[in-house]
Amino acid sequence: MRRKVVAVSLVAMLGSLLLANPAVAQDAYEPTIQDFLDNTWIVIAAALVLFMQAGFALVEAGLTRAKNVANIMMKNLMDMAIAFIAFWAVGYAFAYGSDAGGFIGTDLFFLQDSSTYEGGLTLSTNFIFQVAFAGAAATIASGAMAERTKFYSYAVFSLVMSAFIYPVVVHFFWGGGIIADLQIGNAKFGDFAGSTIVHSAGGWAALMGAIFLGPRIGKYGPDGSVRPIIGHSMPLVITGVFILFIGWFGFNGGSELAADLYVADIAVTTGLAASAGAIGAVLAIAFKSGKPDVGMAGNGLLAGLVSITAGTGTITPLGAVITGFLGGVLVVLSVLFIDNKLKIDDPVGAISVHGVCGVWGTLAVGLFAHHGDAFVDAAFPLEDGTEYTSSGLFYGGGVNQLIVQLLGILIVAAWVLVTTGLLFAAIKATIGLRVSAEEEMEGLDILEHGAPGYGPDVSVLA
Amino acid sequence: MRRKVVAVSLVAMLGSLLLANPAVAQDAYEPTIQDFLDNTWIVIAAALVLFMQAGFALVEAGLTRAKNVANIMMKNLMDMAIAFIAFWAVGYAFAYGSDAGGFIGTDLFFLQDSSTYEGGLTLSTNFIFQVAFAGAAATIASGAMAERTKFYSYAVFSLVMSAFIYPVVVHFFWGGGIIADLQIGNAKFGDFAGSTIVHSAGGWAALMGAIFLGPRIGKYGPDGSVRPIIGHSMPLVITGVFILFIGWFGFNGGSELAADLYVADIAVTTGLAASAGAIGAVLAIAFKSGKPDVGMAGNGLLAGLVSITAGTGTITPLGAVITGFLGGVLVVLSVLFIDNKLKIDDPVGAISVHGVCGVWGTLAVGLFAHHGDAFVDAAFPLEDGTEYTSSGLFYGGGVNQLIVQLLGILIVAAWVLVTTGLLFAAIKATIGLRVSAEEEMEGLDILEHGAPGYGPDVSVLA
Amino acid sequence: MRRKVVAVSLVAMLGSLLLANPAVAQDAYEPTIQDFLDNTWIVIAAALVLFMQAGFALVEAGLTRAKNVANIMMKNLMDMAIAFIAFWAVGYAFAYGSDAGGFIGTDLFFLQDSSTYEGGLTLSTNFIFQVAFAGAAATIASGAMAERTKFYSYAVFSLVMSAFIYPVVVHFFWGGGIIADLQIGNAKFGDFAGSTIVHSAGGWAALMGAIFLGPRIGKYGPDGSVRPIIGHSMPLVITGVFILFIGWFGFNGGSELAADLYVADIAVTTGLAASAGAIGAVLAIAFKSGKPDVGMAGNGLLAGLVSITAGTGTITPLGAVITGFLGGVLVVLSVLFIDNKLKIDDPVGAISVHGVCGVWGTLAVGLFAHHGDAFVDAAFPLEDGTEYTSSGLFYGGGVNQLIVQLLGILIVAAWVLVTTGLLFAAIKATIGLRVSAEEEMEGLDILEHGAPGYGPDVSVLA
Amino acid sequence: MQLITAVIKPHMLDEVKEALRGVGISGMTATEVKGFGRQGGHTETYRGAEYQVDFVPKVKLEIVVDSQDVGKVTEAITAAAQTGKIGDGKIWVTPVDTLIRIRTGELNADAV
Amino acid sequence: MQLITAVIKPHMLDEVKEALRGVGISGMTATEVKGFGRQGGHTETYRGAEYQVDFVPKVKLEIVVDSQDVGKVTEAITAAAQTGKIGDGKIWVTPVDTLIRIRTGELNADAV
Amino acid sequence: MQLITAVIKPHMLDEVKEALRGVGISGMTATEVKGFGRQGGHTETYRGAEYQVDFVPKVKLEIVVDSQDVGKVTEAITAAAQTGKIGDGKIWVTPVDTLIRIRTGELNADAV
Ligand SMILES: Nc1ncnc2c1ncn2[C@@H]1O[C@H](COP(=O)(O)OP(=O)(O)O)[C@@H](O)[C@H]1O
Ligand SMILES: Nc1ncnc2c1ncn2[C@@H]1O[C@H](COP(=O)(O)OP(=O)(O)O)[C@@H](O)[C@H]1O
Ligand SMILES: Nc1ncnc2c1ncn2[C@@H]1O[C@H](COP(=O)(O)OP(=O)(O)O)[C@@H](O)[C@H]1O
Repeated sequence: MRRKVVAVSLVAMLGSLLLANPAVAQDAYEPTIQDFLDNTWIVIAAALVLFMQAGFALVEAGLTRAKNVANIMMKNLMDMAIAFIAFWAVGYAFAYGSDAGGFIGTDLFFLQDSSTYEGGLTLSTNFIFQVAFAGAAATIASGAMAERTKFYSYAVFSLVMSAFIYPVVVHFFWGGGIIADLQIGNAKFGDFAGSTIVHSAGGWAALMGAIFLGPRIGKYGPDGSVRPIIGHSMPLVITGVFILFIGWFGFNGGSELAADLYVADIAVTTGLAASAGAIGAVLAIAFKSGKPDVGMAGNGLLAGLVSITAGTGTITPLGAVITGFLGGVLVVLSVLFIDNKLKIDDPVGAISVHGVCGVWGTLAVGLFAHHGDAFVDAAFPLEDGTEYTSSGLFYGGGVNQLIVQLLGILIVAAWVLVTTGLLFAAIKATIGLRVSAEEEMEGLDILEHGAPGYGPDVSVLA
Repeated sequence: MRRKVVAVSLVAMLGSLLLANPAVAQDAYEPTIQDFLDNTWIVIAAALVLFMQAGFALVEAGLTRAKNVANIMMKNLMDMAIAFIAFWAVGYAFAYGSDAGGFIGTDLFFLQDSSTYEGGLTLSTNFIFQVAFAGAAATIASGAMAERTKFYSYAVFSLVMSAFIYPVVVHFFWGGGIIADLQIGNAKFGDFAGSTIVHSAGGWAALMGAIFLGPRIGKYGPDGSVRPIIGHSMPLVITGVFILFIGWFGFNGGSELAADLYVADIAVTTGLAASAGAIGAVLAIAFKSGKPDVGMAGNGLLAGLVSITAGTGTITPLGAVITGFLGGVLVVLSVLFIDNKLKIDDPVGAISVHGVCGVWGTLAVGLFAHHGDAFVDAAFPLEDGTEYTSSGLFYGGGVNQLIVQLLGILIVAAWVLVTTGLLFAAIKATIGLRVSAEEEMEGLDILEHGAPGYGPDVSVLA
Repeated sequence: MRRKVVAVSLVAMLGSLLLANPAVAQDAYEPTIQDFLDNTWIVIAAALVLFMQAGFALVEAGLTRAKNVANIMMKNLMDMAIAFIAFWAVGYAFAYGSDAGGFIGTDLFFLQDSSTYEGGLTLSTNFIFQVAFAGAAATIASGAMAERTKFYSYAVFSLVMSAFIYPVVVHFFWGGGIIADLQIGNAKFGDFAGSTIVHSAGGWAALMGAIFLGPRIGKYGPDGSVRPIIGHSMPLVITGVFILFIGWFGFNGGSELAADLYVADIAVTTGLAASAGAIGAVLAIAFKSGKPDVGMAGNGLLAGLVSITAGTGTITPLGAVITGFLGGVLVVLSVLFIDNKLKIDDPVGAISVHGVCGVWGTLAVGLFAHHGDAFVDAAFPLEDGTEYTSSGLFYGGGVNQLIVQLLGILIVAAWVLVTTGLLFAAIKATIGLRVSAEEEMEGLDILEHGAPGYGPDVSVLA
Repeated sequence: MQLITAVIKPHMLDEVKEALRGVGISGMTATEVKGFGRQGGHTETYRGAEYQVDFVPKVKLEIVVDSQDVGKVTEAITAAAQTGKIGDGKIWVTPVDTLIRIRTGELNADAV
Repeated sequence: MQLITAVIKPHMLDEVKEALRGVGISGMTATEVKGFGRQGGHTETYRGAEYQVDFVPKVKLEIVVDSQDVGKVTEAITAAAQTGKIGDGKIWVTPVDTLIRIRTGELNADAV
Repeated sequence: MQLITAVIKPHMLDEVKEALRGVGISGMTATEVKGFGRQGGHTETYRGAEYQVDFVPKVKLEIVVDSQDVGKVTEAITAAAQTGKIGDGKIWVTPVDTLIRIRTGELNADAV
């Protein structure tokens, strides 16, 4: 039922924090049906993205051991809850508030907004969509830090990540900060839905977390031999992958921030890249080890999704298939390299899926950018005077786009690696980051949370 | 593909039951795009709410034992199926049919409608959205009655609940019955999406069911000692919680019954309250028992959702955070009180989550109601002649809103406690309500349904 | 953010494959808000349908043994990935390209389209919705072929199925081919969302697969006795059923291909038929074996959905309840008959749910067709000169509709049985279709994919 | 030393454990087993097909005791595990040559 | 009395059970175990890494019988459990001092 | 022949297995068991309620060996399974009358 206008105008009159209301100030401008459609679509997209949290939880739970299953689910549940409160209080403000030095936002704390609505997405709509991204960025590290991190220490990390570290990354680009200002020739940085801003940011945090924690007991033999620690449930993993897959249609499609005809184009590149990624990973792992590993197939599909996230609006279907396929191959090589060579213990492959493929996907824009999206300008005059070409290297756009993509990637990497590094160091020095060896062996469920994740009537071993 | 108008007008001509069609009579009025948008959004919202049924099933299954897992899933599947048929045949009519004495509806049986469409939601749209609520109301009791109820007896309960008891509650308020008529000063009862109408109603039924059944064997020692019965799968619980969380955006957001800009505001208060609820519950249980219990975190998130359901349209984000947080704390205290003091065995905490927090959320409107929604009038003249204030106590609205909220709560409580009490007594006296002790010990899956919920290749114990 | 028009017009200029872009040519016509709404709704519906893939995976996984769980999940994941690539490259073209002899489409390969957009759904929107159907059609056979099929052989099947066999079926009808041309009197073939085109097609493929494979070891005793092989997880089964249920609102509701008021009518018939199907199956199996089997309840709900898929747009709510209920009863009889009499081993009942009920649902249109939908013309002059009646037999439409339905069913059956028969024969003769007896006994997870689907810390048996 | 092996009904485990504590038993090893016996199994039906389950869940307890304690221990078990219904289970006693406590290497009586 | 312990391949359980019924055995206790032996294990690969699985699933049967029945019982098991492939398993026979039926307190032969 | 039964801490299984290989043991049977003993259990809390868990996970190894090998085998196990912490477990040795290899029917020493 639509409400009396009086309610609206009333709301418009209120200012103080306690009276705050995202619907503030809708009196000036009479919203159009397109406004209603756009906002409704983005709320639906936000719900899809929030659903991804369940996907992350299941993938991580399935790829780790039964004795830690409750802890993993809990971490994914609570970092979403923490992200919601933190992003509402300060995160959204840091990300989208009035710019200060291209670095951080300075207003909109607690969604306080004095401006009047003039069409497009409301503050509430923007918040609900962006907070879902904040939750995702925070939860990526959870998988890499699985099976050995203290619960409260992880909570502190996810609070700082979603309240400050990630919002600043967002501000750098979507908030109109230093990355948004990057320009080389006519090429400006392009990351449509967050291969760099969300996924590589989460990936770098995951890398730092895994390094600070060190590997799980028994993961690497004294002789340096690598010992696989088998995930306890592939059905959980693949169910999670399916959930992430459909959630991604909200993640990428919603990033159009409008209900227009491009949403379907985005859905097509998203689906194709995901599928090509799964196929690429299966072929790569089967080639490497002779067996089509199920968990790797899941990683591959996610790799395809992460890889197309930056270019979903500017890359053609064929470009998406190539980008996704290579992302799938890359994730396999990366997982093996990080595990066997770097000996960094990432139980779920989060660093490879989100970090490495986030970087790849961002670079892919420099190669395959074909038509314009919200950020990439596909048409501009070239030195030789010719016009209207695409900015991607493979379409004659030259290397400018590629270089600017690289710069954006490096800025985000530097920021996240430094800040999370300091954060983990601080946590380690104070409340401690890792559980005791005995607890790790017995499992985190009982010692961190009081009871096993699977009841005594289900025979699972420590 | 859009259909020939002839089809429509044809349909408009048909009357008899066999020829019934919810699309009836769309010839008079030419639907607008806003009509299409509103109806489409509500159908999507209905799908989200229907998905919650899976969430309920998983939460209940995870918090109970493996030997009863098939029975729990089956109960949640079948009460949805039963609700659909029952609500279509009579339930919707009792709820939304022409009012008789403020108590019950008297037409629209089998969705027979002679009126002509004049914009807004069609009968089909209203039905699909409302039937999803009926399923939820019926299934709430399932968790509190878990692990000891005869399947067919439960089916009878859920039939009567969704065909009669719940629809009458709906009629009381949304159907324009006695609760809709409540007024104290200018304050009228407000329950935007059903903290009282859906959740507390389900909670009262759950309470009655648990009392009539008595505790599970071994739950309370002869000496009155309380023995926890560990749920068999936290991954199922938390997956269910995530599903309920995203479903709730349809539950609350859809209750706007239109695709307008308020939907996003509702999504914001919904998400914030859920998150604050999870955090509140974790802090409360950690304070109580020293451990952040995973199942309680899930209960807390649901408690936050139930708590904000009444006020999601009228409470500010900050109000939502407070309401949700207190809901999370409350659910922990309530679960412990009901278990340790009342010694009522509610395996999943349904009475606390839906009953207690349903009441709290409804009262919260009396405290935090800030701007108007479909029911709460935020602006009215006060004795002192001042105007346009909010009706919530904390916004200077006085106690009227709080009192009227309390009255509505009591009416629903009285109706549901009495009717379900009679119903359970009747079932107990006839086909019996509880399985034999031997069956309870062996598990309901084999004796009620013929085979174990987990196959012989999965080692689970009775 | 909406993009600069230059980008669009640029895109419009590009032709070659590498430059292909589904958004091509949106310059001529100025899209209306209805276009935006329609396309957005269909993208959302497509996401719902894609989610069904997770439902199929879980139902199949739960109804089979733990030792094959990873293989089942993997098959469902990969056939979706394969379908995406194959349907993009050639499948969509074969289905919807310019007709050649009523048999197959001949353009739109790789979504290359030279036509200009003139409103309605874009090529991208059509593709994303239709590819989700292709994935479903391919994955249906997976369940019937479970626990004994070589992974790569299954991949080859699903490639050919989604690239050629299924697209041709689509072309026959939705693509404007031979089935679309069928007419008897005024009755034309009606299959709104694919009882025949998607489900029976998948069902016939499932039948052929099960026949070519033969039963699982130990399924039938030497004496011909039937030995049940218990599924390993009912929670997975019912979770999958819930997911399929909500996905079906996209499957049927999206098939309206527009966001109009009929979508809600469709949702109502869909929900009612599903519910009636579950109830019908429970009553039937309880009558047969004395126990309300949980897996059968799930099959029944799906049977109700498959049964209403053809007539969801043309059948009344009451007709839907009858159609769904009979579908639920039918699926039980069919499962028992196929298992006990035909001795064809279909571990999940796919042949019965999709094949048998797909046929029933298509015939039901001939009986219950009441008002017109996109295909069924509900109003036409009868011999006796009377006008405007429904085409369903029970509404005085005579037998024409029934006969034309039967013809369509037979054409699809013949095509799929022959082509999949040849395909399976070819696979068997080359790379082989079935795993070794030893592998089958040990489980496919370890031998096909390298590691168990449940980790060593979860006690499950081979 | 003697090894007492008892196969009992799963839900009697707690009672038996307490009974053993009562007679001064400080250690035992329990295993989930499946038993076949006079109690017989039961019929289940899955998707309409009936099948027989012959093995029913039991718990097996192994207790190494000083030979002189055998009597009181078996009596304690019998008393605690008895429901009187078919399927209560069995106890068998077998000779043990040596018992070693791994932690200390202590032997026999000292190792108990 | 004697205790016959047989470790067999899991999928032979039904055959062995029937064979034992055939020689008049009315009770036995089965346990899921993992065996290490000549049969060796197998290699698995997870996320590209190979690892060795040494223990293979087996079923252990324990049957207390009258000493005079030992021969026919071990023969019955051997005959039924034999596939001829490495890993068929072992049978070992150990002395039992006493067998008690919990339900009745009956001893030895009467308790079987 | 003798049967050596060892109850050890689950995470010591690999070490013990290797130690046994070291002294030429080519076969053994392992069972997941739960142990009750001096080590005691631990308290857990579920939904705010505390409860005691008395049985802790252990692994039971059964090894039938030639009588003359008993000493070295028990020593090997003791050495490998010892952490020095309470709960390391027990080993007990019981007499075996006959050992049969099912595959071949070989007896005793030849059957090992
Ligand atoms: N001869 C036997 N050897 C080993 N275990 C046995 C034997 N007979 C029975 N059992 C075990 O004892 C359990 C109970 O025996 P059963 O014959 O069913 O009832 P009761 O103990 O009353 O005689 C069986 O389930 C089985 O585990
Ligand atoms: N010395 C032993 N003590 C106890 N169990 C043994 C011993 N040797 C073998 N087993 C058990 O017998 C099973 C089969 O033995 P194995 O050597 O693999 O083949 P075979 O039985 O053909 O000799 C092993 O998996 C193990 O469970
Ligand atoms: N008398 C006994 N009979 C059989 N098993 C025993 C006995 N005492 C202990 N055990 C087993 O040995 C394990 C370790 O014993 P415990 O007393 O806890 O420590 P320790 O081995 O250091 O004495 C127990 O968990 C139990 O499985």
